[in-house]
Amino acid sequence: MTVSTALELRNVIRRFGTVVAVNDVSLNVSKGEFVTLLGPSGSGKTSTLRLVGGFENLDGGSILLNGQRIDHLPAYRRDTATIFQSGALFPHKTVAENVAYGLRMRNVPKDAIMKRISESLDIVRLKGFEARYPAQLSGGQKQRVALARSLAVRPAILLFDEPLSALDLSLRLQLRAEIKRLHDELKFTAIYVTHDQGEAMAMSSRVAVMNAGAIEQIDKPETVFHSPTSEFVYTFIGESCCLPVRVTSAGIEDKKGQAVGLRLGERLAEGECRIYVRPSRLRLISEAALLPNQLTARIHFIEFLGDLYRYHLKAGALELAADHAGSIGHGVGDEIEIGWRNEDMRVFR
Amino acid sequence: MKKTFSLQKANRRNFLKGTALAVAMPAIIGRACVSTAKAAFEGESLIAVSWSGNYEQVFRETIINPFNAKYNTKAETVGGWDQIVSQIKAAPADNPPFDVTVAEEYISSSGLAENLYMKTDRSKIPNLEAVYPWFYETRPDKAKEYGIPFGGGTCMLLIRKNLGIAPDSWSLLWDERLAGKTTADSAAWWWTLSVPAVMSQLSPGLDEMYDMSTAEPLFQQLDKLKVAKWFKDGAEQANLLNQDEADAAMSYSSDAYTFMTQSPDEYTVAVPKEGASAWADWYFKVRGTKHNDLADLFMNYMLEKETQDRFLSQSLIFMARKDVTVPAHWNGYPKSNEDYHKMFQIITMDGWDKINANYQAYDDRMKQTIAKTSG
Amino acid sequence: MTDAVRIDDASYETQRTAQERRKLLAPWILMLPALVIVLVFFGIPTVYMVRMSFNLHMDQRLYVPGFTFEHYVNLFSNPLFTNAILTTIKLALVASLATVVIGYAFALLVWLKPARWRLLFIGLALAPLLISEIAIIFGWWMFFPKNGLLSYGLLSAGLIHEKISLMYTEFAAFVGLVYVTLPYCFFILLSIFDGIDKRLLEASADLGASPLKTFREVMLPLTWTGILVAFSQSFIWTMGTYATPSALGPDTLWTMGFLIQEQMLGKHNWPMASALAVVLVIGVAAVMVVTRSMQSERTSFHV
Amino acid sequence: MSDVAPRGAEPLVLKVLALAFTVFIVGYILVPILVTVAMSFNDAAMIRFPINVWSMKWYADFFGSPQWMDALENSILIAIGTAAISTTSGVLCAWAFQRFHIPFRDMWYILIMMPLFMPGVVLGLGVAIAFGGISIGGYAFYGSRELVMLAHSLWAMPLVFMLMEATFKTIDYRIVEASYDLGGGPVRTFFEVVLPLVSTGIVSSLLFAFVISLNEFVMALFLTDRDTQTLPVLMWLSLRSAGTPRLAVASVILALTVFTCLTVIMLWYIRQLRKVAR
Repeated sequence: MTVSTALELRNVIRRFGTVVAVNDVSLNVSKGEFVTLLGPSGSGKTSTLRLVGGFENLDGGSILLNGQRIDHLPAYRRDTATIFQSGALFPHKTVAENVAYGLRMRNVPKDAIMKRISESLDIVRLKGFEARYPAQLSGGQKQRVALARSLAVRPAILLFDEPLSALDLSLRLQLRAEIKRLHDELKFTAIYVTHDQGEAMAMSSRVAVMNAGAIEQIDKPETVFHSPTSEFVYTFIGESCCLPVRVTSAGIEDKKGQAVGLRLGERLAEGECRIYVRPSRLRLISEAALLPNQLTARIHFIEFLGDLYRYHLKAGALELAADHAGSIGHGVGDEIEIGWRNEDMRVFR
Repeated sequence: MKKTFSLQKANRRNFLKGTALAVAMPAIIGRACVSTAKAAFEGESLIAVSWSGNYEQVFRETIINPFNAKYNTKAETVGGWDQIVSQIKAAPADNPPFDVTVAEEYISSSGLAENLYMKTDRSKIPNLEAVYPWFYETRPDKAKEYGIPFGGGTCMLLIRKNLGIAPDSWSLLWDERLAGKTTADSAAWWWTLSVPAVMSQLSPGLDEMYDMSTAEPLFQQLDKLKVAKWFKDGAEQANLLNQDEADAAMSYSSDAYTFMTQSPDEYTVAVPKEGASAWADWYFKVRGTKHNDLADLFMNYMLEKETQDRFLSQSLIFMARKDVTVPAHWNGYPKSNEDYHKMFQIITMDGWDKINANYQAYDDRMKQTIAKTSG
Repeated sequence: MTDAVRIDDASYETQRTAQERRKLLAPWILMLPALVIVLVFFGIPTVYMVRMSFNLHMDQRLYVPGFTFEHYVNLFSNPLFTNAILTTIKLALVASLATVVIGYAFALLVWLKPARWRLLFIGLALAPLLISEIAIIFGWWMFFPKNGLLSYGLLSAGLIHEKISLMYTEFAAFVGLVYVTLPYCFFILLSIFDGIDKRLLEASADLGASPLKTFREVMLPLTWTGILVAFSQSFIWTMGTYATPSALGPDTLWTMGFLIQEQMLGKHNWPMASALAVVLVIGVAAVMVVTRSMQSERTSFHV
Repeated sequence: MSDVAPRGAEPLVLKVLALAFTVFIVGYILVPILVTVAMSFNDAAMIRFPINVWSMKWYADFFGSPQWMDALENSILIAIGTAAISTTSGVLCAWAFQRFHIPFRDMWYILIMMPLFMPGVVLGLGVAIAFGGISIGGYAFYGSRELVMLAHSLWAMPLVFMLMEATFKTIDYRIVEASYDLGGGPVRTFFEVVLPLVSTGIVSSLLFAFVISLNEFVMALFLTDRDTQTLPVLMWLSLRSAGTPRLAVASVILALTVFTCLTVIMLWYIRQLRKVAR
């Protein structure tokens, strides 16, 4: 444990009946760090966050905030502040009253409250909205008020519970950048829960990928993206194609036992395995010929994605997709060559 | 603000009670001295239960108000009927809901069985001297020491005038001309049952009512009634008549008086020639009353000639005093103790003891009658 | 801040147990006032009543302390009481059925009408709740009989030539009973309707279903549990009401509520009245248990 | 083609039916009210139609009678007390049900709801017998307004509880969590966030409890004394003898008391709604 550790989870366990929602999770968050919990729904990320916030009871392990054990404290005695998915603004209070709420609960003097309201609203660029009621705000504005409300109490850690998931795409991108900017400016400590890897990559100091109640990998976004340590992380981050194959002494077969035209640069051990490649890293036709790994496949259909064309390909029972800028001059039914580099391929058994 | 006011009222009452006791001692011993009594009971309150309805109104106007004016007291009356006994019984023994209650024989009987009333010190009620002995002659010994007789009510026959039928016999209730147009009491069914008992001269008084075997023929007589609808209380009776649902009714003195005064041209009322079943209105001090002396004063006041005259002038009941002035609207008011005996057949307290021993059987039988006689 | 983390296990434990005790105690502290009211002012009188139902009734007294099953035996052997039990159940069944039908139609109407009518209708539906039962009885009393408003109105309009009366009929009793229970039914059903997406109707019509078919295929299944709950609520309610049917209905409409009142006040037979009350309350409790289980099914169905 | 005709015809039939039903239901609910109001202006002593002479005679009679006015005052005081007691206890209890895990939940639920379905005469007599003799600090319980309030709460509190249990289910629980999260303890959260969120429910609860108490007469009959007798008790006693238009007046006054409260509350509610809604 170092001086700069803000939050520490030690072997945290949370059960709902027979389901283990959080399974022996340990995590350190340093001061000023922005850690994202990323995972599909049901992976335990929200439960973990709610345990930190004090909305759920721990079934095992401990939680420390600034070196003090807090897992026995109720939510209102923890120095955390949550930004909820829906904003969870108090509908009967004005924007200013919402922001002032946490300060009043902490018995901050009145003039100091006034000052902090204006500061906080300034930060989230909502000056002049003080007297409005939440019903008079747009979705994005609501979330910004929620952010201001949480920032105003200057908590030891900010907890974001999928705050952008209810917004539409453009607003989401806008607010995402805003949170990023605020973090750069204010250097607050935060845990951010999301299932959107774009958000996770864009904002985080570190990303913790969660699966089935446990953290599969935690590291910088780039590392998680480029060097996933597990099959789950690899498949969850970024797009990927899976080629389930059997390696025999005779060559490589698909699941049905038919030989496929797959030629690999490195020899694989015999037996069943899954080869993963990302559509963006596949090269087609002439570009493919230079690469160590190659596959002959038939074009199944073609999607136009704007900047790219996505070619859906079939080789025996194997299916994969490859992106290519511009047309390659081949149509549906044509057989083409695909190639990729060794470092763009992962094999899991 | 109201709250503090009522608290003040209570305090003042307690205070007055204290001073009343201290200051008024000689007055109470000396009794009957009006000017001292006035000072003694000033501001003290007393609640007397009278029958609900018109009776209550007349009671307030002719007794309560003049009494308060005379003694500067705060006497009040509330109406009551079948809940009286239960109400006293349910209340704590030392804090009854009212101080004085009206009671006919049934309420007397069940209240006495439960020890809910207090004995009367005759020496404090000098006016008892002027009362018809009939009241005491129709009471069993066990009850004679309790309460005072004030008057009494009787069953009456009421018929709509425009039918041109004079209410001179109870048999009219069975008359073809009134078939499907009569009404009688199904809640206090004993009065209804007493009608055929009054008509039959088989046994003295209403004695045949008191045994299930001899009452059966009376019930069979009732089975032949053709009622429009039975009534359960005074309001229903009034509604049946007012709404033209019924043209004739077995009614009671005070209800009948209401009909007579409210619509003098509409109904004709009388005690038929056979006489009528009746009850005596006794007034009891309720056990645990905190206004014992005032209650005595009040009960004596109820028996004063002016009081009785005032009440009689606005009612169709018969009074306890012998020397009352009979108003013009009261045709055939009894003139002597013998007249009382001839005209009024009381359901006696002894009778009540017998009926009550078999109450459920009577009630079941009456419900059969009701089932048989209603559509 | 602190350089090393110090976890004082003992103080943590005491804090934690204190916190947990607080958490365990909290609901009971919150429930305390309600429980005091119920346990003290309902529990104790109920115990008295149950005890009372085993007392003797003799000598013109309201009750005589003792122990007998006589009143319960009487209750289930005397045709007066057994018939009253049947009458009560029958009356409650039919009245609740009528209440549910009218309440359903009313709630449907309010649900389908534009929102600006809504407040007005809700105010209307509240009216029977807000008016004293005496006033309601009194009102129908002046409407149904020969000299009532109905007869007078029809006569003045020349629709009839002789005064008519609907007073003191089972119909009048039903009209009064339904009037009293309608609001409860209405609000339960309205809340169910409010949980339904109105676009379902359009979708169904879009698929070519006639309104009747839409009702049968879409609305009825969606509101079915609500109907059951509304029905049982009305049923419980009508079981206990006695003043309205007894004042408006025919002579022979003897319900349990009426007999309790009669035994208690008129006949001064407190033990019998108590026995009747005990049986009535057990019946009501049984219906409530069933309703409660239906309600939990409903919520689990929705979630 | 063939399905076009019935599609056009059926809505018409439905429209007519809906209109007929609207007329029916409005009439049904208003009839006893209007009849009573009309009758209260009858000059005659008897309640029957037609009304030949209209007057305010019975209103003058009502307001001139100290007995009836005292009763009205008692009724209102008791109703206010009942509303306060039953709303407080019912709301807290419903919140406990919403917020916490309670062992034997259904059993408590039924226990709390039971009194609502007990006949008034049983409750009234039972409470009178059980508590009639008790006095606290020299203050006799029997006949006190407080005892009647508590007895009326036996009906009002379960209703409040039922209403609030449903109301609490409608609030977005995350808003409550947000309050905890910002440091609001359970008590402050309850008063600052939860109560305002369910203000309509609270107001309805107050109103219902007030109305139930204002209209109840059987329990009050057994628990009141000379100083605390309520208006419906007097009405009930006079209904048992001949009915006069005074009863209609009393009904109208009772109803007016309720409707005045309702109007005030409605106005408040609409103002509140304007503030919070878009």
